[in-house]
Amino acid sequence: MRIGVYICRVGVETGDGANLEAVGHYMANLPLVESVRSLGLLPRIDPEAMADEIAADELDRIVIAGDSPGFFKPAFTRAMSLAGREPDEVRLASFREHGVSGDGATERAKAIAACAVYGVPFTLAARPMDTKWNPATLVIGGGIAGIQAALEIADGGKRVYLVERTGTIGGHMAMFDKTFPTLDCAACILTPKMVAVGQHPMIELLSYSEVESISGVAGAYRATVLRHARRVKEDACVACGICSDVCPVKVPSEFDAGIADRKAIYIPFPQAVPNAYIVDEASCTFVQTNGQKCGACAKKCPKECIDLDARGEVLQLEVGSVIVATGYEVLDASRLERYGYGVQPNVLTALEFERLTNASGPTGGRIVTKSLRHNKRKKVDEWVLDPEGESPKSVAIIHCVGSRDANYNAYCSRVCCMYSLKFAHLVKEKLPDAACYEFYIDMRAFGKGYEAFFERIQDEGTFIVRGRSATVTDHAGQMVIKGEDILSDSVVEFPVDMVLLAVGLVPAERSDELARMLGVPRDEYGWFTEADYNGDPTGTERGGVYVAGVCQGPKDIPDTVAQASAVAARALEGAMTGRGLQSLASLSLSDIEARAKNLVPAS
Amino acid sequence: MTFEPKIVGFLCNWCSYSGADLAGTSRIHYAPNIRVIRVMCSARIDPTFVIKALADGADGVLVCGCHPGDCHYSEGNYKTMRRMPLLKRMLADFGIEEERVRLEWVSASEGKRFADIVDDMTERLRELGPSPVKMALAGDAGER
Amino acid sequence: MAEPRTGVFICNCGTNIAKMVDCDAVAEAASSMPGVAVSRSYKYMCSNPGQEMIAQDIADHGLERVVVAACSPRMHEPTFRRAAETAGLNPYLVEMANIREQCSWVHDDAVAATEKAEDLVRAAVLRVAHHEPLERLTVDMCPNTLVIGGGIAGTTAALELADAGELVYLVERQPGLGGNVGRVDLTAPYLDSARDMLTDRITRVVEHPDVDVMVNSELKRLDGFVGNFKATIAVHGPDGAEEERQVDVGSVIVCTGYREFDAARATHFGYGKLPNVVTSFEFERMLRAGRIETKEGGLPQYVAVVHCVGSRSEEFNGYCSRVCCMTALKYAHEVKSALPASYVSDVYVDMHAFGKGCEDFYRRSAEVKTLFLMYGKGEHPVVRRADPGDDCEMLITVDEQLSGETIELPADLIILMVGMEPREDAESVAHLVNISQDKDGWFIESHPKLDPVATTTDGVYIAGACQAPKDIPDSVAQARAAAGRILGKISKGKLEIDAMFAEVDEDRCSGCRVCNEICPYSAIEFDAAERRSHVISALCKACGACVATCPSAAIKARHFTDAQIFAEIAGVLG
Amino acid sequence: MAIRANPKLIEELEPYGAEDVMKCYHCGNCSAVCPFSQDPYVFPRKPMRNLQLGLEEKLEGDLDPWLCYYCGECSDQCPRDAEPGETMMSLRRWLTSRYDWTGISRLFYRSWRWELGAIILVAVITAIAFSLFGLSQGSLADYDGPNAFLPSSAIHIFDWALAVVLLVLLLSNATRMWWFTMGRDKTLRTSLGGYVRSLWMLPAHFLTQIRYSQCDRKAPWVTHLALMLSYVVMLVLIMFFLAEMASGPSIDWRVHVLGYLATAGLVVSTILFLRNRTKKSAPQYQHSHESDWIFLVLILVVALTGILQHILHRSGLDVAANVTYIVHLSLVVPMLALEVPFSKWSHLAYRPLAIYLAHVRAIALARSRQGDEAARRGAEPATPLRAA
Repeated sequence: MRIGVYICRVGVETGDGANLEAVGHYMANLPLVESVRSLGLLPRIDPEAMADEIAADELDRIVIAGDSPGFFKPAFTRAMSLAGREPDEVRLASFREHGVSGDGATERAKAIAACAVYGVPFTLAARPMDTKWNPATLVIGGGIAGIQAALEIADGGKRVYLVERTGTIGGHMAMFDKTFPTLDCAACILTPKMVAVGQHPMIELLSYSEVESISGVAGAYRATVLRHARRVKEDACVACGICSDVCPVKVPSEFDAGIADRKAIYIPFPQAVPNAYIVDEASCTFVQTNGQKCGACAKKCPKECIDLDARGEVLQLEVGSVIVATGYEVLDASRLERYGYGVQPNVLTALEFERLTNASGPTGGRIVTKSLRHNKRKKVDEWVLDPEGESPKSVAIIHCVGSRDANYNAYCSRVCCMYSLKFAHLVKEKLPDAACYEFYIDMRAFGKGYEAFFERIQDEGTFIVRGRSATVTDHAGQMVIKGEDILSDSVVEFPVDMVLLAVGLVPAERSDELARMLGVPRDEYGWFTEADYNGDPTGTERGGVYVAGVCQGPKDIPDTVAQASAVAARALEGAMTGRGLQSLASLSLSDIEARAKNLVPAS
Repeated sequence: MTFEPKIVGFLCNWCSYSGADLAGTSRIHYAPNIRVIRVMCSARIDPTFVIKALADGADGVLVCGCHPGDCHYSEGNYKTMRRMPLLKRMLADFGIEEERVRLEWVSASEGKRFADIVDDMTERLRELGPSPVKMALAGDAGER
Repeated sequence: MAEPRTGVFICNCGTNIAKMVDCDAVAEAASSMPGVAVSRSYKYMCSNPGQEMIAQDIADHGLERVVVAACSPRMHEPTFRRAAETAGLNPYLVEMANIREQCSWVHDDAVAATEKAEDLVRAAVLRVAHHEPLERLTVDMCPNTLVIGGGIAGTTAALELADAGELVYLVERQPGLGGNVGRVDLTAPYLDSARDMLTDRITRVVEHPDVDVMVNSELKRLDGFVGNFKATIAVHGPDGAEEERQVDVGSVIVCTGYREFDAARATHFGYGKLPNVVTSFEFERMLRAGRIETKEGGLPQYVAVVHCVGSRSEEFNGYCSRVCCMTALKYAHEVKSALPASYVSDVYVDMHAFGKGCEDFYRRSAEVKTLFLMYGKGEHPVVRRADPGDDCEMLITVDEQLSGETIELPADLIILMVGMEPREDAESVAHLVNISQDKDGWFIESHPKLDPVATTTDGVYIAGACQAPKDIPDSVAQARAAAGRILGKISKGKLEIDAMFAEVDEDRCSGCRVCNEICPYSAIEFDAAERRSHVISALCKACGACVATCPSAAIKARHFTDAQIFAEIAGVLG
Repeated sequence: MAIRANPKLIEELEPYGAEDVMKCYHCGNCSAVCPFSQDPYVFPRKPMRNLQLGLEEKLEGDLDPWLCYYCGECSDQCPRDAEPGETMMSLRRWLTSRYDWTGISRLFYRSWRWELGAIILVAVITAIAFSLFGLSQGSLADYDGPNAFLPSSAIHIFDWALAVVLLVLLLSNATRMWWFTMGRDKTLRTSLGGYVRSLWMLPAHFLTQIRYSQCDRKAPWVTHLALMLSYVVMLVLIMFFLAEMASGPSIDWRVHVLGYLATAGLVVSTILFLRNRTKKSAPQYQHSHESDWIFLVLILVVALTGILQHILHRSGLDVAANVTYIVHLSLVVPMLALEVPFSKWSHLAYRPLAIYLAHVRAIALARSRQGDEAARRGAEPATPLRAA
């Protein structure tokens, strides 16, 4: 058999680092390789000419090597058939797709290339050896993904350490009111799981903690976890709330997305798990003044479980598997000045609206516009949410805020279309007379039951405007939203009382650090890179390190939960058998080469 | 002094009972006239429970379950939804005003809603006065 | 009968309860309630001293029942049950009265609140008298798993379980593994080789000692329940001979996938009439053969890809098939690669480029000058032969939304993106494994958000496109998820069943079978011989729907018996 | 009535600069941010769409590109980097070549070699022609007086001759423009009255370019206006006061002060534009077509040679002055003869004309719409709330 190698590159999202020249030389010396040609960046291949070349070289197999070489495969396949050769004999050495990046990129590229030359799938030849496995699992992130994964593993009778950065588990889902498309209430389906985590004998819940460092190898990782000082004894606190009644400090509540205040000693939300109060050292007078001032809460606590001088502690954990479920944050809407967020009082982000419309939110679920109030203490007029305030007569929802946009996030955030439709429903349900507009580009209702949901929203009388709106401006106290209504081919301006921004998702803060600690690459947008886009969407470069949920890329709750259970499967495998696969990097080029040789199908 | 009705509430464990708890954790005050009995699912609520409650002197019975579509057991609340109207019609034949038996959907995040329902029902029952069953029983007791 | 010796413990919860409820008064009142041997009020019952006090009293006073009036049982019931257990009392003999969340915290009239607290405590005392000691049952969990369908989802699930050392029976109808993915050359959005991915999986499945692959086979019967299924599989030999195999499995994963929409049904596209209108799968074959040609053997100058064929339409399937958009963009790239001189148009409704890397893929297809035309949902493009003199073979008439014009689009080759449909045998499979289908025929998951791979039948899971259209990564994730759920159960060895489940009193049962229908988990079996129904406790989720329904009051909900609840009613009403 | 799409048209447009238009996914952001984009002229998205689909006739009949002043806001905010502003610019170039019946314009825009070649050719011919003429009837040593090398009277006649030719070319092209955009649209119910009543807009917009000032970015308008006014002033001076301009050595303040101002205006504005384009300081300067460079450089050198010639003459160096004069003329002639009818300068005429026609068209449309107003409203997804 005579093999011809063609090295070409797609200019986009290239895995950095591989020395293609070296790879070329290496391939030239592989058995049966007749020719190695480099076609450079984004070559325009003429199949006819290529066919002549192939015929002249009498090639029986073509190997296209590079980042996403598949983009050129059809040209070569056609060339092969034009040359009267076996068109199926075009093999891909997909560098980027199999993790060619960073140091060791060239070696990895060579290995991938070798497999392609031998006609053996890389994933088959490059299957790492297995190794001893510590049955315990570390789950990083206490959102729905982390909760689900932790419960799956713990229900399997295996030890789980669940590390959560904030004072409670629950993540973003706990903030939501309803969940699309079934509109069941997030609390009803989430809180039982949270309670289960809190009471599970096999789960050690480390809330208000962060992973400081991770060392070791697949099956035997050692994690250093910093437990921040909660300053309230977790198991002793009965969440009576006397402490926060006496606390004089008010700061915006994270859980209420800033549309309501909390005290410096607070419980994120009533059903928080662990169900204990927490001192926010950043705003606590006592902490800030090194005990000079205040300390009222500690004096008032009937159970004397507040220790304002408590210090954080450092824990060492030994685990076999690490599950990353750090989720996301939402894009800072003030970056898009044209939508007036932060300037117009009644321009809200999606999360703010979730809290506003939530029965347990600051207005008890009443959708109201902010009203101007005079703050006597500060002596300033400020916009406040008054539960008795006026409800908006018209609401506009803008899709793709910062998503699908070269100037912000080029990617689609996957959930915005549906939650925007959900918002439209909530508005129509609570304010039947209010006009509601959706400004969208493509309505991405792809999931099970989503299309039907979209139709339902249309039937409810929401105006669906095809066209991403451009500006939100103030015309003499009246907000006006302007955009092109493409389907009616005209520029429209609507007076609106409230604008909801469907802000896109961005990776959680500190995920870059975490990626470095774990040695797991991230894509150009900061999402964790999976081991294999199709074949292994929840695995990573590192053996025993798995990713679940949005931290791997935007996705909705069902897909997140599925991924969470999927990573649990991997962790359980290790825990049950006491063995698991090492990192891909543990295999040397020669190992892979040798394996590939043996795997060559006899023909 | 005004008549203070006694209300027996049957709440499903997953949505409504959590909702009632949330009213507590959020310190939302409501009338002390209700006595809550927890069941796993509103579908467990046998019509005889309601009758028994009325017979034992309750002035009203409140039945709460998950919102349609939210049932922890996927469709239990639909059974309740069908069952209650029948029961009410039967009770009506016995001269029991239909306001005395009330079916409501309360989710785990609707603490406020639960409180409002209890207040509202208490108010209505105050206006309605003691349950005829109670009166009848009292009457019997008197004759003996 | 003599009431059992009961201890009542009133928690003050600091002042949380005490400031609105006169705890000592309640304790005092409780002491005179039936059977109460000891009644105390204490600052914090949940604290260690509090728990020790309970344990101590159980020992000292030989308590047979315990009532704790404190916070919500959802918060501390496990705590007090454990406390009782340490003192040797069956945890189910403990009852809580919620006098915090549902009393002291929600009332502002101390007298009324105290009165209410007394009622609640009385209810608990009367109720607990009827409690029975309950044991959590366990049933054996057979570690073997039956996977139905050998596509990408099936093979993935099988490998996941087998790699954990568990035995898997993989049943595939077709002669070979691979399913629909086997018909695809490259995968969107990175145009990686689908064949390599499949070869990898299939090789490993076939060579795996713990996977028993049965091709040309199908499930005939499934008996039993979670952890203890008996599956009957018909294996068709090459010579047409059919042999039956009986296997014991603890769990079943259904990965039967989908079939493509029959393009001929959407007549306006001219499929079957016009020679150069092909389906996506037919086009995949052209790609593989390296012969992207018209039937006449010429090279198409204009190639058009049409989205949503049979999807998102009133007349055919209302739902979105989820993968077609990206596959269509893939074709745009592939045509440009094979035929650089050609012009590619893409006729779509909404571009569903939602997956990771997909929006970039969409952008890139625009950069290689694909012409996108948007038609309205509910409308459809019409294909006709071009007129002589046109430089193309066919014309597609589209009410183009973005221009507001009716556009005639030239085309020599038209690729129809046919949507996904449940397989023709989906209904029979659903019937065999006792799961249900939605209105479109897809299998229904037990909860769309919190349990997307489980079904209402314990031990039976669904993964991949048989649950709803899905791309490869999402199918793989689901397949693993299903494996994960099963591994969790296997790893425990035995299935733990909560002590609260329903029981049928066989003597009272009239065999009317009303309960059989009412149970959402089909946990109630009918014994035809005995003409009695009985509950498979392993499947019962203790909702009690059957109990309330049974006309002959023959069903008992453990821990929520009629007697207990009647007692509670009597209690709250004083 | 179905329109045939032409996927090939985009290839025709690329040489004019429309390289990114296919990237557009129609979010409509550009049309919404543009201050000029209003019913019935919604752009840039709409023309971009017509271009993507290759709806040639629609594009030809489109006035929208001329209503855009390329402030660059749309390109700035475009989520797909589809360069709406540049696309409109390219369309203006393409339209110019479409209006031009000679086909020369198309040649120039598609290949700068042709444009530059033509300029050089015309320049050389002019130089030779005027040299021979000068030598034949005067002396190189004399700038003016009876023996003048290039007597202003003669030049004056030549100027007028050239002017007439240009006018004919421009008018014929303008007529084609009218035909494409108004004339051949049978559905349009225009009235002569409409044309007449709006006639004032032509000079008004020509001289003030007031619309330009409505863009968010004001600076370009000022420079643009300066360049245009200087040019017009210079044109008037030359066409009507050439004698006074050429007279000397004493300075005739009645005309020269204007001359100086105009020259200064030309030099400064062209230099500013050149600087912006080299620095790519704003979106509208990101993509410079060869024709843009040629145009600016040409004007600059014309102005400079003009100044030089003026100074030399005033300093009594008549020979040098005459030689410079030749050079000056050999640049002026191609600038007028080629740039005005066939290249960038033509927008001087097309833009005001387009604004005028657009106005007339809008009136006509409004009238024909009144009839089926109700029906149209019903068809729209939007509501009575829609602000007028």
